[in-house]
Amino acid sequence: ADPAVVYDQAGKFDKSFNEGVYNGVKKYTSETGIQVREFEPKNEAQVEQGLRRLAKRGYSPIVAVGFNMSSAVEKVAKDFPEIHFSIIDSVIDLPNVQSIVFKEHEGSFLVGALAAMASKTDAVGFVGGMDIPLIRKFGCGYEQGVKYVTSGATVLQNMTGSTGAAFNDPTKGSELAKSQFSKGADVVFAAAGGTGIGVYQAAKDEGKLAIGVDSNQNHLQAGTMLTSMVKRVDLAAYNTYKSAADGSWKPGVVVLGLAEGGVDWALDDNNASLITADMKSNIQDIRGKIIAGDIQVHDYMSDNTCNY
Amino acid sequence: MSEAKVPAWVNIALIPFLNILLAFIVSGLVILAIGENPIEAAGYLVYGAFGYDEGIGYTLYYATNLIFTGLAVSVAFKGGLFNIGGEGQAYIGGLGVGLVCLALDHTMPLYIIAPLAIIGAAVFGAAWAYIPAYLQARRGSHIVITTIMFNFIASSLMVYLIVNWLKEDGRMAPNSRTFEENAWLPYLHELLSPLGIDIGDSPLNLAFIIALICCVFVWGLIWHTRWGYQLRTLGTNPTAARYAGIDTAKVTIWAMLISGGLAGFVGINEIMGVNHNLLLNFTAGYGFAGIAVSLMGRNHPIGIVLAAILFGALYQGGAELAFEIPTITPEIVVVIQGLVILFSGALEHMFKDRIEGFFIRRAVA
Amino acid sequence: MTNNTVPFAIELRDISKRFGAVQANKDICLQVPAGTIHGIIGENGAGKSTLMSIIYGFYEADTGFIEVDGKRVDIRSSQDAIDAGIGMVHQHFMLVENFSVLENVVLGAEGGALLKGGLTAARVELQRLAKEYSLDIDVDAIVEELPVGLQQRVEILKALYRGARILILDEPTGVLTPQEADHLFRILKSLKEQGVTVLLITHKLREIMASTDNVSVMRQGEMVAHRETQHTNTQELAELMVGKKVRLTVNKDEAQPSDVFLSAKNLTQFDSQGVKRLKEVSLELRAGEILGIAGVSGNGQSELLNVLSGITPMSEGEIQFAGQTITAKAPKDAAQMRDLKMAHVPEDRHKMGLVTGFEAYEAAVLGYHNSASYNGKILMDHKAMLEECKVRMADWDVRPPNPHLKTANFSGGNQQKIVIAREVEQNPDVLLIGQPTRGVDIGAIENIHEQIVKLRDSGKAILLVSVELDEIMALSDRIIVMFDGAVVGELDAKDADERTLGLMMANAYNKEEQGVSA
Amino acid sequence: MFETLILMLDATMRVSTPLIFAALAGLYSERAGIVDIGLEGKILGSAFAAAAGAAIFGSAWIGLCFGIMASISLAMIHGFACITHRGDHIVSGVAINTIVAGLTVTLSMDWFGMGGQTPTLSGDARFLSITLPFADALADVPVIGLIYSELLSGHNILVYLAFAMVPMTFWVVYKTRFGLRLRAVGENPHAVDTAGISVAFIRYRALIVCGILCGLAGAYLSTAHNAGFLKDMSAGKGYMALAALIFGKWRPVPVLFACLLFGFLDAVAVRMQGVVLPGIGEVPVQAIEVLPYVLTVLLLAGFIGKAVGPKAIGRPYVKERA
Ligand SMILES: Nc1ncnc2c1ncn2[C@@H]1O[C@H](COP(=O)(O)OP(=O)(O)OP(=O)(O)O)[C@@H](O)[C@H]1O
Ligand SMILES: Nc1ncnc2c1ncn2[C@@H]1O[C@H](COP(=O)(O)OP(=O)(O)OP(=O)(O)O)[C@@H](O)[C@H]1O
Ligand SMILES: [Mg+2]
Ligand SMILES: [Mg+2]
Repeated sequence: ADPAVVYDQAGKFDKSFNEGVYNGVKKYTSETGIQVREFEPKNEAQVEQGLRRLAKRGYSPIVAVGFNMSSAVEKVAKDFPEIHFSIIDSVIDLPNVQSIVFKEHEGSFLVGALAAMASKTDAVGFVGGMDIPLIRKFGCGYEQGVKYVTSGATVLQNMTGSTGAAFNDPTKGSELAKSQFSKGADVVFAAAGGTGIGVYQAAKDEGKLAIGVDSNQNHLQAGTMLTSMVKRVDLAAYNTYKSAADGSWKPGVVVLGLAEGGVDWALDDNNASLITADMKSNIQDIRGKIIAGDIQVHDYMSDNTCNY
Repeated sequence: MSEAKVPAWVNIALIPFLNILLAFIVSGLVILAIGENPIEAAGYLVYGAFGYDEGIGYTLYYATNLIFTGLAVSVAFKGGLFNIGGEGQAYIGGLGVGLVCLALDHTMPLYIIAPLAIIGAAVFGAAWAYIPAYLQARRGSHIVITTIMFNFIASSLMVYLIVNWLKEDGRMAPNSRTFEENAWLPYLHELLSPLGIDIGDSPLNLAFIIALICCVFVWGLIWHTRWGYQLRTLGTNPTAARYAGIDTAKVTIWAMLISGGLAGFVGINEIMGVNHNLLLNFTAGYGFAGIAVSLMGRNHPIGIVLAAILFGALYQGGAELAFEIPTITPEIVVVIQGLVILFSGALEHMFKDRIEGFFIRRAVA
Repeated sequence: MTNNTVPFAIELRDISKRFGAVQANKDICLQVPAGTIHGIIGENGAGKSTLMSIIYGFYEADTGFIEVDGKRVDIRSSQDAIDAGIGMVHQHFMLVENFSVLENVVLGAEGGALLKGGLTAARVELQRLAKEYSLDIDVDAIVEELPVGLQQRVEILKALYRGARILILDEPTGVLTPQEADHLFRILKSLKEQGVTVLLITHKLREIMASTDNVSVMRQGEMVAHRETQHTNTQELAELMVGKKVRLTVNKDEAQPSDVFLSAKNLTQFDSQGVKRLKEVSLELRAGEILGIAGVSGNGQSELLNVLSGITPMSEGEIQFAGQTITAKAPKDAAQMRDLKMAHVPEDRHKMGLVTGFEAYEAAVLGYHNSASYNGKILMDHKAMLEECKVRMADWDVRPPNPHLKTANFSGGNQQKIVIAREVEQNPDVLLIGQPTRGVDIGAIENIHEQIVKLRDSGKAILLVSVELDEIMALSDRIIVMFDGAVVGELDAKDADERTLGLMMANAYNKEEQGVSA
Repeated sequence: MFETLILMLDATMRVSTPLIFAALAGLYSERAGIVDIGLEGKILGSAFAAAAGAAIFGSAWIGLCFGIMASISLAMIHGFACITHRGDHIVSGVAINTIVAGLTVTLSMDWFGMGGQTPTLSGDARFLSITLPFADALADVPVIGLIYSELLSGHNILVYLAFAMVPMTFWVVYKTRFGLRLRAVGENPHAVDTAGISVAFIRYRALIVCGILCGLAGAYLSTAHNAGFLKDMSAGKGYMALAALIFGKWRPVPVLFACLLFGFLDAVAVRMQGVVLPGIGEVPVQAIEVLPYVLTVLLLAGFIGKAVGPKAIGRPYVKERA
């Protein structure tokens, strides 16, 4: 069967989460020549409708991007037990659904540590998108990383809003970043989807550093992007299609952390000049410790608190 | 002078048809401009909306919302009031539905919850219309501006309530918990399948029937009650209304209450019929689309049903179209909607004067 | 009066203008010698304002042309008229109310892209004009704060500031107090002395007699007569204005007035601008009589009807009706007055009496829509309404007798029949009736008059407002004359003749009688 | 504390800028008697056109021209409907808003294939901050230095232009012939007509000015404040500007203060998150967000003064007895 993907309402060009999946899709298509059917719903009703339409036409596996789709996927997956679904960022317990979740806290810990090393003011910022546990998980991991390097550092945290629009509000992102800069922060991590664009822009405009999220966003404002906390949704999508093609697709929960290469920090030409050899070796060291379990990063979502 | 010589079908059929035709032609040009074939696109659109059971179900599901908001706009309009607050009233109406369902779904059966939810929708929607109505009637505040403001206030209020009070702890999306199944309005396909009728799996639910009942209700109310008589008098000739001893402020307020209540019923369809939880932005512009529906439908329930189905078809067909031709976004439907409002509302005199002139000249000659 | 060597200040040739079905002006010719004051009179709707608006370029004539100072001018817009030296003071002022006098005066004649220079120049020029014509005014005052008389002065200044040599005034005294009017005429005189030509429209024959050199009469869109003022009199003008109408005779017996059904004491009403529209009007209306209210329209009759019927609240005074005392503090609205058995045929059927978008049978219950006979438990009883409407249409000879026809599509006369039938058939104790036969054909007039008398004879009271003197005299048992919002005279119908009433309506009766003829 | 305030005012300036442009745009239109709830659509349309132009030609100035042209075109549609065809102003405004909401996404999808966005703009394709002379040198001077270097310096040119537009508008509206006629035509078009001036022509010109200003507002959003177009990026700013216009009672300077107030509330809302006020507790951000709308309703209801608009507003002009 042909594979398919349903993006969430931010659309596949959100420069971040959905775009990551899109990159995976592209990669798969260019490698195998198999077209992946894409669908971008406009409203809640269309999410389910789109899933259903794809399922009816026999597309499988269908990758659903984002926790917003969990209830729709659950309904449709029940109605089409022979179709395989993979949902990213949410867990659904059905025999034909694969749930892919990430250890965002581990990746965030890494970039937090890096932020602390790069900061001259010992104050760093975090701009979250929508105020949901998932985003708090980023923030909590980040904070732990910062404190691990500089225990006395200040971590300013702001959420953009409490609705889906918070992932798509660069104006507000830029205002939030500017307010954090004015309070002394000189590195800011945006885990805010499209809102991040405004954060990076503000950093660029004010000559401060920013950290990207989800995709490798280092190229967006080369020179002031310290790094990106990559969450390899592209890999997740790519692997789903690959495994479905070779028959190794399995339902159940797939957890992708540092060890699995599901999350990481990004180093490329765009930020090479910002990362000293020292910093690099330090980070690789910390990275190793997390993978080895020497550093335990607290997962906000395990108890909905950030006590570590 | 002019009217008697113009046949009735010109006003109720020909002119709306030309308006929508022009809207479609311009939209066709847009599609052409982005390098797609408008004819092919129209084919997908029509097939998606009417070509198969499920598509029809979706069309009617969208139409349900539009019937509610279209009726809402038209009731106010009959009284000479322009209610562009349908969006906010629908939103708050949904809050009423959601609160009833959340409060009772553990303890009560559907046949108790449903009527209470309907009342909840009407009362909350009406309450949201009350303040602009009161301010218009008693203090002369322009209802258009106040209803716009109330749309924004509704939207902030709902975010506040849902995020801070109604959201389940630990849940990602800003939704309330999902209602128990006994607070779900039955889907029509579920109701009909025991009768051996298969209409495909779509979100079309009992709210559609409620919408049709509302049409009859509005029709009776406007054309067959004293109150409707007073409303129409006020809407067409306020001086005559005062001459007739009609309490214009009271009629104004009631017109808006009914209008708001009708808009609130969108919540029945969306919250109780389809989403089964209280969520953000479920109104998705239906309140504004209701303006187009009521303009197209010439403010008459039958016209509104037809216009709502037309727009419902555009929504559903548009989604289908976007699915089949990814370069065409579903927003093309929004463009068509806007063009319909432009041609049948703002530019109504452009065609009307000319066509009526033509018929008058023909009648004279 | 015609002197062919001197060109006329203004000459109209065969001007026609049609609004839809209304022929507002038909082949109008008019010659106005320079430096004269030329009066134009005519009944309401005769087409005077339309004609003046054509001269001023506000409307374009369908046919005909205009000559100014002997030269044909093409007036397509007000700017063309201004350029031709024509200025106009409209019946309804064309002022921007929240502007200062100065700003109003310079509007359209600013003399440059920036205001400053223009305003300064205007200030100087206005001072000159004020001196020359005793048109004093505070140029920095905000127009809406000025009394009406001064607002009119602003209009005149506007025209003069633009160098008008021909000044049109459309019913300028309609809104003025007698003193203000006198002042206006002094101004007009001094303008005339400066060579300005004045076209003066008015209903008031006294003013024509007092201040014009020539007068033209319009009737139903046509120019029917020209006279030199010194060779005519009010009697002749009144006849010309009204035309040779069939003398209407209504067969009616002597009235048998009995109890007072309605009495009003010192009714006073201010409009939303605070202008006093009704001035301490007192009257008594008895069972079995028709009380006629004569007067030029706009002298408070409409306000009186609206206050009596509860449509507009009174400001001061008291009404006794059906055992109730109605005051400003204890008002009754139109519906309550109806419940007390007062019916009201409004003067303007389109604005008030009907909802033209309704079908006839619906319009036929306006005001009585709550009555039990038209209503079932919940719904209105359309069948009963239709049945009744059919019967009425037959009784009152409404044509076409189709209760489903939109009210707008009936002719004026038939619309009127629908309204009158509705009110009379309620069998009210008191019927207020305004302009009952405006635009109604002779046959129908007779029928309507008969019905009114029949109602009287059944012991009801009728208050009749009409600008048609014939009608007032034919129907009324007693006549009250209103002028400027007040009752200026009362007489028995037997003593009334057209001349007396005409003079009273112009508030010139006593003066004339005493030989103080203006 | 002082520094926080300065920084908050600094943000206020940035956030208010599109409101000021748009509210002044509305001022021209509404003073001429044309109700304009289409401000929103014009801002959005211009934001898209400006970003598209800037992305294609790599110049913010070219983008600005595109934005202004798009906005003027929309204003002309409004004029065609409301002035030439005596259509309902509100219906026309709703139509324009709806069309633009759909069309911007459709076109950007086609032109850039990025789901209703334009490419991210950088360099010359954006209006960048201007540092006023001596700003850095003065930065350390107490009080004045901070005000100058943080608050006044470091904005892009459109911000300064927006503030300059206020005295400019004041001058145009109250000191020029055009302004006099503009005000007159919104109060009593009959007076204007009988003064020999074309009502339609003035109203069309007012709408052109309105279009230009909305064009600036939109271009600011997509090429100055942000670096590219996003769907629905006007996010109600047009309506907020309308509220500010009413709040400022259709007069330039009070309108400026209304915009600044609304902008300040916005800037505060960003910084109020989770702040606990003594005695009140945590203020919900939404409560601050709705303040402009609530204030406008209160004003309209006459509770805080009465907002009386131009008298002839919203009524099509027909030659008739007044
Ligand atoms: N708007 C209209 N549309 C169609 N027919 C109309 C309209 N107005 C009037 N009519 C019809 O045209 C005819 C003439 O109407 P009009 O008002 O000119 O009559 P009229 O000669 O003035 O009669 P009356 O003396 O009763 O006023 C009538 O039969 C009327 O029904
Ligand atoms: N703009 C218009 N549209 C349609 N009909 C009009 C218009 N203006 C005037 N009329 C009609 O033309 C006729 C002449 O009106 P006009 O105003 O010239 O009368 P008038 O002699 O000035 O009356 P009045 O004494 O009441 O001012 C009337 O029947 C009127 O209804
Ligand atoms: Mg007149
Ligand atoms: Mg007639």
